[in-house]
Amino acid sequence: MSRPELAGVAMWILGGSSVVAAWRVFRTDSMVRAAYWLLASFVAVGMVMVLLQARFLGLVLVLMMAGEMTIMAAFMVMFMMNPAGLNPMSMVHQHTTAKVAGVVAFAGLAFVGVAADFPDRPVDAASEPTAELGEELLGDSMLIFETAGVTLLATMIGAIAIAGKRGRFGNAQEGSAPPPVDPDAPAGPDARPSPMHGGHGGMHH
Amino acid sequence: MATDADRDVDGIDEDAVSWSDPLPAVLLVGAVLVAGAYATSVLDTAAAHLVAGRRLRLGELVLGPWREAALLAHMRRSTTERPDVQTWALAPALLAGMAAVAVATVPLAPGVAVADVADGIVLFGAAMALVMVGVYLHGWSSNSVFPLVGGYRFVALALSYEMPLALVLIAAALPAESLSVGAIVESQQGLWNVVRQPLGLPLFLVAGMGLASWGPLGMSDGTDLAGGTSAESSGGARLVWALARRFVLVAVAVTGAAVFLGGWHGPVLAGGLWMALKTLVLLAVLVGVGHRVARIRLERFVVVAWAVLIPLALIDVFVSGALVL
Amino acid sequence: MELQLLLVVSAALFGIGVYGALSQQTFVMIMMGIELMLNGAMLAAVALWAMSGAGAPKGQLLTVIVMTVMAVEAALGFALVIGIFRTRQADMTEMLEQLKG
Amino acid sequence: MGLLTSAASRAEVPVFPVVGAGGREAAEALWLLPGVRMVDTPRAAAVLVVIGRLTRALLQPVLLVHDQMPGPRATLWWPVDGRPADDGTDGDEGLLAALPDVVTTTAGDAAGLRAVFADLLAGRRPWGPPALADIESPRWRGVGPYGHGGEGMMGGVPYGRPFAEMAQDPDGLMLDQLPLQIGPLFPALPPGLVLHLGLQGDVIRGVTLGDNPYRSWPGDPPVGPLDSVPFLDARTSPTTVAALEVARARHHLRWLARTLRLHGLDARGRRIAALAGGLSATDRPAVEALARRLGRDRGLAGATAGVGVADQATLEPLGIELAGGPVARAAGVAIDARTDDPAYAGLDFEPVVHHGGDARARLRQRVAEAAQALALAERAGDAVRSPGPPVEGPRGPLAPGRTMPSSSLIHLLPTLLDGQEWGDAVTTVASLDLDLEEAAVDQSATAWPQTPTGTSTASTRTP
Repeated sequence: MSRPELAGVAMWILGGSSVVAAWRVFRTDSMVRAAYWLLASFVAVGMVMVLLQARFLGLVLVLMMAGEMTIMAAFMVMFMMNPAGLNPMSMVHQHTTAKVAGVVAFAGLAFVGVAADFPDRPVDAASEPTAELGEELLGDSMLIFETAGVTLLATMIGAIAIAGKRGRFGNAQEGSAPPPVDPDAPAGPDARPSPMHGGHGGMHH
Repeated sequence: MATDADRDVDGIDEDAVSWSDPLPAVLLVGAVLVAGAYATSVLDTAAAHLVAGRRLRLGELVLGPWREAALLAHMRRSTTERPDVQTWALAPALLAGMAAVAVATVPLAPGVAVADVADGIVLFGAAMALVMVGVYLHGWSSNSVFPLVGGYRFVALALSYEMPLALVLIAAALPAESLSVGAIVESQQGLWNVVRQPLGLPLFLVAGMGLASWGPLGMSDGTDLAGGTSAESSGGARLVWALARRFVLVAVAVTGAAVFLGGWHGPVLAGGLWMALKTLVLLAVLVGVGHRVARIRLERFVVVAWAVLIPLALIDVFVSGALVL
Repeated sequence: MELQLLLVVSAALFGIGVYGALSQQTFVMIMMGIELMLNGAMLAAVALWAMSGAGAPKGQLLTVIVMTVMAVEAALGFALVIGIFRTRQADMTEMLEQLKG
Repeated sequence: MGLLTSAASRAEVPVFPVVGAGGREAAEALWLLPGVRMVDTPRAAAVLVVIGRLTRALLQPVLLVHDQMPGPRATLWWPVDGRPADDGTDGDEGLLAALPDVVTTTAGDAAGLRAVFADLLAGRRPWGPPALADIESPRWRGVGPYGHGGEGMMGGVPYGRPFAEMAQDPDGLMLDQLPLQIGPLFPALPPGLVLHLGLQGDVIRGVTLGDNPYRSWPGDPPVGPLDSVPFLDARTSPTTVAALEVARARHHLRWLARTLRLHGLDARGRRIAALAGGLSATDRPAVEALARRLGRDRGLAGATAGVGVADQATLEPLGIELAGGPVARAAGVAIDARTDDPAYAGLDFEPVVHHGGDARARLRQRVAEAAQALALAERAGDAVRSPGPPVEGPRGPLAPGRTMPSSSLIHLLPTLLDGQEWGDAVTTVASLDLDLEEAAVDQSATAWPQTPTGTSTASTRTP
């Protein structure tokens, strides 16, 4: 089998697995499995990108998502300590609406993808996409690159401010008198929902 | 940014990946990993006996690793209450596979690289990020407390050194004007990166030690956690996990030798021998540190990583960039 | 032909993402749905860049921007989950029926 | 015998030790045996070595450890002192009854251990089924509406794990914590220590002490020789000062060796354990050099500095400040029973004191005391100490009618461990140098404020 043919077959397989993995994300009762199915979907897409000559972007996607999904998995275990999983129950709402919306989105986009007549102008096999991307980022599109950088910096600062214990007005748990989840209960710092409030937790892990 | 001329100088292009006959490539990478893992075990035994002040017979030194492997292979595998069996088996495979990917991108001798891809350094970074996933899954999947805690500790540590790791590798790519490991080795003709960027190698080794969960950064499988992620592994599963962790250590040493110690450059000896020698030196350093330095506190390491290692890595990048200009 | 295949795959990823984001109750699961949508978008962008855009550098730039959006979404998402959890012990959308105060 | 088996039978024997009453000394010897490797988990062990005598409360944990070994597995019993097993503890008989193939050898017999291992691998020695086949872990299979052991929203034991409870974490979040019992045979804690705690990630919350297994039944006499024997004997009979001080230095060095192993420095620990084994007053220069080296060791300092701070304010409620001992002296309290001991009058004795009261201060305190003890031994010559005044033991003062040092130190744990990361907690416990057997000596029913009931199942099994 020649190299382009092999790449074509690999693309079929990877594309298919990315969709299967994506579907498994919402079909497992474990949060860790969900996170890593999502990672599998991203890795498959990243490898398709590598096959499509966008090597740098594909690899960076894998690198980034491996970190992010691990944080996600650790996050959910942090909120729910049981390593095995918890009592299963249906964790979906507006199921029909969601299904319909998903199918409509798929059908619409797939129709556009199949029906539209895109010009056949493949990327030049001899080109250096990584180098071109670098030239672009630090050349014509430097402003966009810088904007992205500043956005990320602002996000980091903002995220720490939101998540931190000390907000602008002091300790996040003092004085702000969060309204109770139960509307009938009195408001105030002492009226926080019971730790055993049934809602917390745990359906996924 | 490699120009066409640069790539010709490499003498290695991506078609070195043999699509029609992958067997030699697989054998080469496998041989490097197994030989490296064996060398690691021998060095480890030697260092342990040296530090403990005990006599050591040569036969024990040479055959010890094989005997231990045979014993583990002989022992039964046990299981836990409802483990995630597939994931438990997948984790060591993931580590070994990613170590193989990392070794494949490195030229082991002039013109001998399984896949010296153009973005080799980024590929190494991606592979090492998946190592983190592997260790976490190994801890999580046995459905037991101490392995899970071992997995957590590894993630907390890994998120702290992934950044300096990426930065020093970028700094090493600057003088080569290429992300390919082969080009980085070429760029060290005459002057190794360990001299040009003295901050690079130590930071790289710290991160590498963490990735293999070795020595002072042996958080995931520590004695204080009754073995951490491997606390519930026995028999063959234990052997495979121990091997996979050593493979990662070898991948780190091979990459470190290529990126910072000039790879196959060196007088008199053949390129492949130089590469082997430099890899062994790095393995010896990693193993030696493991027997001399106490396991670090998690909290302290995270502070040091963000307050010291990342700024140092940034300085490394800035200085290297300035030198290239 | 390959381009069409990839666009259908990316549409499927997007559709599953829409389904997940709308049907899930846990914040983190909703984030996963959103990430899947972005995943589909990214695949479509790269496929069009590689097969129809003749490898124009601006095409890759679009993907970089999508990745930035993903990073921002993840960071802010986690921060908001922690923030809400800190004050209300909630990690599901339906616990937040009264979003005021 | 195949090539694989033959190679395997020549490997270092992976051993999991269980320290019964009076077994501490022999456990140190096991660590130093050539061709033997102590492993961190029973899952990696082929031979279980039970050292000393078992109390009733230790029997079931030992059998659990036995069942956790994957096999082929063998169990060795090293009785200590040849004392009969019928003086109030019947754990030994229980062990022999539950595991009929237990091999009894003399403590420290490397050849016997290797022979059992070789026979085991060659198939000449059959290995038995689990000893606790009739005891099941929490029933969960098939229970509840989904057959996974849970019930309702937050009930049951899903997949065999107790439901996590919520509690405040150090960052002010309410997060789940997993209730756990650690011990009595957890290898990174002193033998016999049982802790009930909640685990939030790797952070420890809400620690209570479990029953002391060395005291398995109210009214049982304390069992086995304690590892502070020379000091206990000195309360009632004349001893040479030199012997006492060498014993002190040996005790501290052995503690140091174990602590280094916990910090991932097994080889350095072995070297110090070997030095401690043959210690005499002439080793003073070696110990002083060791103290200097450890003082300069940045890695060890980083691993212990600021961990488990027990300052004077923490110690005072327990009466430790007034009593002395290395833990108090590491917190800056210059009290030592030797100051008022006439036997030390001409020896120019000044108590060593460190400040801060953290694990690092305690480490330096003990190493400095070991060096000082050898210097005292050199100076004391043949001087004999006559009984009467309290003896300064390696953990604190010993006098008839006085609480044993470990008994009071152990009550520091709930305070010190709460909120600590797992590794720091292990460092803290190790730095206190607890001996549960010593604590069992004067443990009365009232001495243990928390007595959870769950741990005494082993006792109820005995006739």
